[in-house]
Amino acid sequence: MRRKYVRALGGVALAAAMVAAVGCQDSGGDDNASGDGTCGGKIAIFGAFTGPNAGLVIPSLNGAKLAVKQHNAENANCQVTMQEFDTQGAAEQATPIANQVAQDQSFTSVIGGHFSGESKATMPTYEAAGLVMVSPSATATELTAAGNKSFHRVVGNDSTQGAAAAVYFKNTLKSQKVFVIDDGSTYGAGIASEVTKGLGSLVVQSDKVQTDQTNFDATISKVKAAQADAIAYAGYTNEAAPLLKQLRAAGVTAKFLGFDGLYDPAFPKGAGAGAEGAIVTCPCLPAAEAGGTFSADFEKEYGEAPGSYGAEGYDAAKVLLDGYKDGKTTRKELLDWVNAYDKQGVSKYIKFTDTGDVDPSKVVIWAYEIKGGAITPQSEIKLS
Amino acid sequence: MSDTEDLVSLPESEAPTRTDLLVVDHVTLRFGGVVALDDVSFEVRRGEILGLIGPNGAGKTTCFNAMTGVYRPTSGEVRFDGDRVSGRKPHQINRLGIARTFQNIRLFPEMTALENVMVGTDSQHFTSVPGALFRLYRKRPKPEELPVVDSHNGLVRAWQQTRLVFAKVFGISRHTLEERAGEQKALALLRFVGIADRANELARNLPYGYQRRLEIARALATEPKLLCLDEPAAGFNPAEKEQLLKLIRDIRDKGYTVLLIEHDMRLVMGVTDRIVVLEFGKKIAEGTPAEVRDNPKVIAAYLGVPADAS
Amino acid sequence: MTETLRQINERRRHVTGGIGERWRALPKWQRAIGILAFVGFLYYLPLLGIPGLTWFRTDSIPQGNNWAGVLFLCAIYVLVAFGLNIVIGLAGLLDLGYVGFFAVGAYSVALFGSTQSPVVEGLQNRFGLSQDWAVAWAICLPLAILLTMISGVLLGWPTLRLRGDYLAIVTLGFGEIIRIIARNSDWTGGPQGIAAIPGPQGAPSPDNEIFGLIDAKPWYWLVLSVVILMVFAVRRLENSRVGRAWLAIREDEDAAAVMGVSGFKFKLWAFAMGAALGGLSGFLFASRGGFIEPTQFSAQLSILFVAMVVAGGAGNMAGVALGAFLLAYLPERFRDFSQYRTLVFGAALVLVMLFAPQGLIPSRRRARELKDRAKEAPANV
Amino acid sequence: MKGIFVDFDALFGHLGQHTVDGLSKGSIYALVALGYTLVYGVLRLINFAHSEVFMIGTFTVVGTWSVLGATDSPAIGTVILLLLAGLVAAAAVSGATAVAVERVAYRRLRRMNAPPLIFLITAIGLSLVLSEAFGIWQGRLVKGMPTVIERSVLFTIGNTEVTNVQVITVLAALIMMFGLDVFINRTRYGRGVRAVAQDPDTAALMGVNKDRVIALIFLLGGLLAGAAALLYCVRYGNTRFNVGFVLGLKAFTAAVLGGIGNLRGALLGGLLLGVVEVYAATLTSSAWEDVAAFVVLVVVLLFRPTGLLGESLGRARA
Repeated sequence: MRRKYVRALGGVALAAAMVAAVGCQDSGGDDNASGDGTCGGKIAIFGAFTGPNAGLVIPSLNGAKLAVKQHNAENANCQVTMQEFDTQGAAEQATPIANQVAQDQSFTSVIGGHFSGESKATMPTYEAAGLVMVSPSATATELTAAGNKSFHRVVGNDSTQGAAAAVYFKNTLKSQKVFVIDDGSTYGAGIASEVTKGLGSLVVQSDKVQTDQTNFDATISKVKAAQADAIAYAGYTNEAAPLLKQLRAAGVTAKFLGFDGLYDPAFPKGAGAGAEGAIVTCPCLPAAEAGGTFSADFEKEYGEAPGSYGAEGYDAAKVLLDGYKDGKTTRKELLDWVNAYDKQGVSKYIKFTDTGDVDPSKVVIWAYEIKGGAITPQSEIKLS
Repeated sequence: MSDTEDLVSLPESEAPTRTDLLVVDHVTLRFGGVVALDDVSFEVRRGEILGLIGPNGAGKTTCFNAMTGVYRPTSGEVRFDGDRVSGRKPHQINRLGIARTFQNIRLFPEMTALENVMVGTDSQHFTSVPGALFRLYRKRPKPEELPVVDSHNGLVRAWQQTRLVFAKVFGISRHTLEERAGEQKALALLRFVGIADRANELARNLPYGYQRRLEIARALATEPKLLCLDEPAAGFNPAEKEQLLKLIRDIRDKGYTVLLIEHDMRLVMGVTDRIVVLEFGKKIAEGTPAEVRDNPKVIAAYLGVPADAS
Repeated sequence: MTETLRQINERRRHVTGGIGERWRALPKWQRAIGILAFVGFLYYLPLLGIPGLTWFRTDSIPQGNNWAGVLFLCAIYVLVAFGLNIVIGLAGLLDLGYVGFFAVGAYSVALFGSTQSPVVEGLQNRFGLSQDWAVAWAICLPLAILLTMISGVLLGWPTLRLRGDYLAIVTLGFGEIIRIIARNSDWTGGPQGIAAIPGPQGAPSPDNEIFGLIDAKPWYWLVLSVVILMVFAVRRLENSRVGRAWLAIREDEDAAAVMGVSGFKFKLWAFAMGAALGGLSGFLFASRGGFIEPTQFSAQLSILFVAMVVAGGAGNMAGVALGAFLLAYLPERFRDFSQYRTLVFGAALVLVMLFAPQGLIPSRRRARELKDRAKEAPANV
Repeated sequence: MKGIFVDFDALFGHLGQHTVDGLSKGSIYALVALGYTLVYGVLRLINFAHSEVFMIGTFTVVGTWSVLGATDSPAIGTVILLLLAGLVAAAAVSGATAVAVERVAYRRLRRMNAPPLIFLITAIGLSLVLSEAFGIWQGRLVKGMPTVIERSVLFTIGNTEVTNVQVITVLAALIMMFGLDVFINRTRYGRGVRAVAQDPDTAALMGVNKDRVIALIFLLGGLLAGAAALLYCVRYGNTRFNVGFVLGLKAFTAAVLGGIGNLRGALLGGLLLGVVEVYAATLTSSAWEDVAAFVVLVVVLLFRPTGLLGESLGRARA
């Protein structure tokens, strides 16, 4: 009997302790002071740093890291830290991260998202938090069409690239029958519809493959039946490499063109000999063309040439770092800073339009060719 | 529980009553080339205990299955209270008024004895998922249905008072009333078959004899006009058999009609009003126990076969 | 190795069993106070600041996720687990495509509530409505539940006649079909998904003060309240004619039918009720996120849902809730494993099933069932 | 892109070609389906981890070939060597994995006589462990490998081209299928398998070692999965840590379609599923091929609730 009361008392005491603890502060969040007069701050960078498409994102992350490192070395009194958040490229993973960043007042700017889906999912949250986003590689056209005040990108959008690819098909490849394939991702479906628009009646047929698909008999069967002389593939390496390989093994000789999603060293590696001669378009500069000492610095730091979006990642970080250097410390100041940014970057001249796109006249689209298993710059595609 | 109300007896139905409850009308059943039932005809009369007997392989179980809708007769038909039985689903046949037990006991092993019987009351519920969830359809309760206020603890008593007022003002949902009625009926049935002492134990943990009785209680809970018992005495010792005989008689006295399938001649002779004898899928005799016992065909059929073999 | 594990497991069983028995032995009012205190604690959880316990917060680690956001997801999964528990735990039907209902619920509010959805745009054009018109959130709620129930019935109608394993594969297919339709149709927004999904305060905007974009706490409290409401609702079903019929069907469908229980009808009800709960959770999930895309509803998620229910203890609401909470929470708290998350998850699943096959908090029935089965087993090996 | 549109010209214009492509696709489904069917026929449980047994087979082929220094389209002698080595290695490793899966995940549960749901969850857990382990070890990206058999058109009927790889895949699948059939129906071991499938308890009483028989069927399933892995590598030239998931799902669907537990059913189901998928993809788009596969499955099950050929491993011809 006594034990019971002891237990009951214990329960009451526990409840009381909890009620008392409600008074305690929510311990998450602003433990580091921010703002007041000091220089520097914290940047959040999010993207698919692990997972099958990480190969596409890691160079950008490395570029940004390089920029931060250089900045901190040069400005001892204005230190900037950058925290990485891995989304694995999935929108549902990016959303809670956005909450965390938005609520932690020590974060004053964001680099990302790297893919269009995660960007679209988190844009409203960052906008509500007044955080500026600078994306190195999210190219879907619609991202800047919705009037979001927070989103900026240092990369050309899909409509530019889609149009450029259409020009390339018409003028350089002189294709008559183009078979358009996309992977049903936000990115793939978006750019596929842009290139279809650009090609018009040259599109003979189209197909959608699926994420993680490994055998493409049906698609190949269709390509063969359509007797296409060129294939446009909108998607990522994970599906493109086996598809291209199987296309070649099935005796399809049509010219293969992919978009920036394939600007990834893993693509020629995965597709093997089948990739030889394939074209990859990208709104990104060849490393050699990048301004300044970026390429050399990158290679020194990481022991390899900057891959896809390395320069863009560097630029995105640089845009923000310049702001910190200029003494901007609040989210508001940094947002205004980015909106007004007007300077030469390593990948291109950077100046944002009202919608957050980089000035279209400064966007360059390059065609790269797979030669000997490496992605080599071929030529810039001039629109019109 | 109220002793005023007899929850076990079969409620009187208002429909005009026929004498023949179940009619097996020239039923023939063939499986491929094998004739399992050959032009069998008999009827079960209201209020009687009919025994269906025959040596092993005589077609008793086949006949039983044809009657309960498991098999469809090749020709002829089975009528129950004027309705055709074949072609209906098992639960529809149950709702016609036929309930059965299984030769190899098939209870719901992970449910308590009480719950097992309550499953049998399922067809007497009218509320379903919406009724259980929202309980919107409320009735003014009869005095005996009101919550009791009996506690001496002040707090508890206050709570009971609140419930009483609530029930008086808003009534009690039909769902709740049905649940309570089902539970009381199930308890009454458990008492009737004599296993109420272990009502809250899982069926699988009950002793064999209890399980047999539980099956009967569960079948009675469906308020069948006809209760079919498939070898209910299998595995019983003579004392238990005696108790079972009493139970079967009691069931009949409560207004149910009973069809008893049994190997054990002595048991059948002791309890049935009439007996139908099958052999090789044919009916060879029908009549009172005394008539059947003296029937030379039956004696021949059972010759050399000990009467209580099972 | 296995011997040690077995011993640990024995000890665990001893301890947890003891707690359960002592709990049940307490007088009713003490239990009531205990439950109230626990519920109060759940509401307090997102503010968790008790020294020592802050270790449990997911944002106590670098790169950690928002604590209230994680709790919100946990609560959503608990709701899902309740729904799936009706189907698997009570009615004994193996549904491997439960994510389909989750998706239907999410898409209901997205397609009818968002101004950016093709369906709403179509309605606007058809009836000459303004650009800002969309179905209100409060109307989307019953709509979502209705649509998921209908999809549950549509799936169940042809397939519930199939036996267990066949049902498993067909439901798995159903989940995939929903996802593929969402991805490849124009009217669902296709792979781009749908943004601007409304919440209780309308379309997502920085002006929403309570159910806003940033603070997840109010959302967590909302879902927690729904979860508590559903505890009562599901208990009502469990302790009624319906619950008994489900158990009877699970135990012996033929015998139940002979006792007048329409197996098909109640299985359909189980599907519809399970679907409704799945739809409700999908609805809340989409409202909170403000954006959905088809990749969020993969078959892997279905499998995670089943794992929650079975690992927690099928048939027991407390068990499945614990299972759901742990499977949503642990990967977030231990993000450091990052790469190894799924691997550890799989290994944990195997170990739980091998050493506590009836789940972490077994349904009392199931526990006995397994013990008895084990007793019978030697004759069977 | 524009929702569903149905393109009959695309299908009927090259019906023969699509059929051939579908059959060769389906023969790999069939081989993997046999593994599901064997286990189901005897134990009545879905061995969800079988897909990973296949996945491990494909990685074994990759490893073996790279050790042997395979290159694209080598000389004929080398081709035979590579195929044989790949087959032996993949079959051995897959078979061993399958037996290990049974040992680790199932045996204890079998002793406890646990309900099927628990087997399923254990299998799911194990399958996650295996595929993640390879994801971490081998990377998550698709892994290419040399094209060992250069494609060539063997013969042409109308506008239908039949290639050497297609013929090899289908023939190999048929040969293995009938080999298994003979093994189950004509040998002493097969008799044990059938006995356990029909009535485990009686079989045990008659002196059949149930554990041995069960290990044997897992081994057989694993060997076939290894063979399927080799064919897969020859035909598709790539693999990935999660290659098993989708393929396993399809193979299981194929097994159910034909009548799970029925060996010939697995073959029929696999081939049929392959053809249905290619047809559906041609009619609309590849995105809808899974939908078509499942719709066919549901329709078949509605009219034949135990699959096209009915279930049961032992009963059919016992």
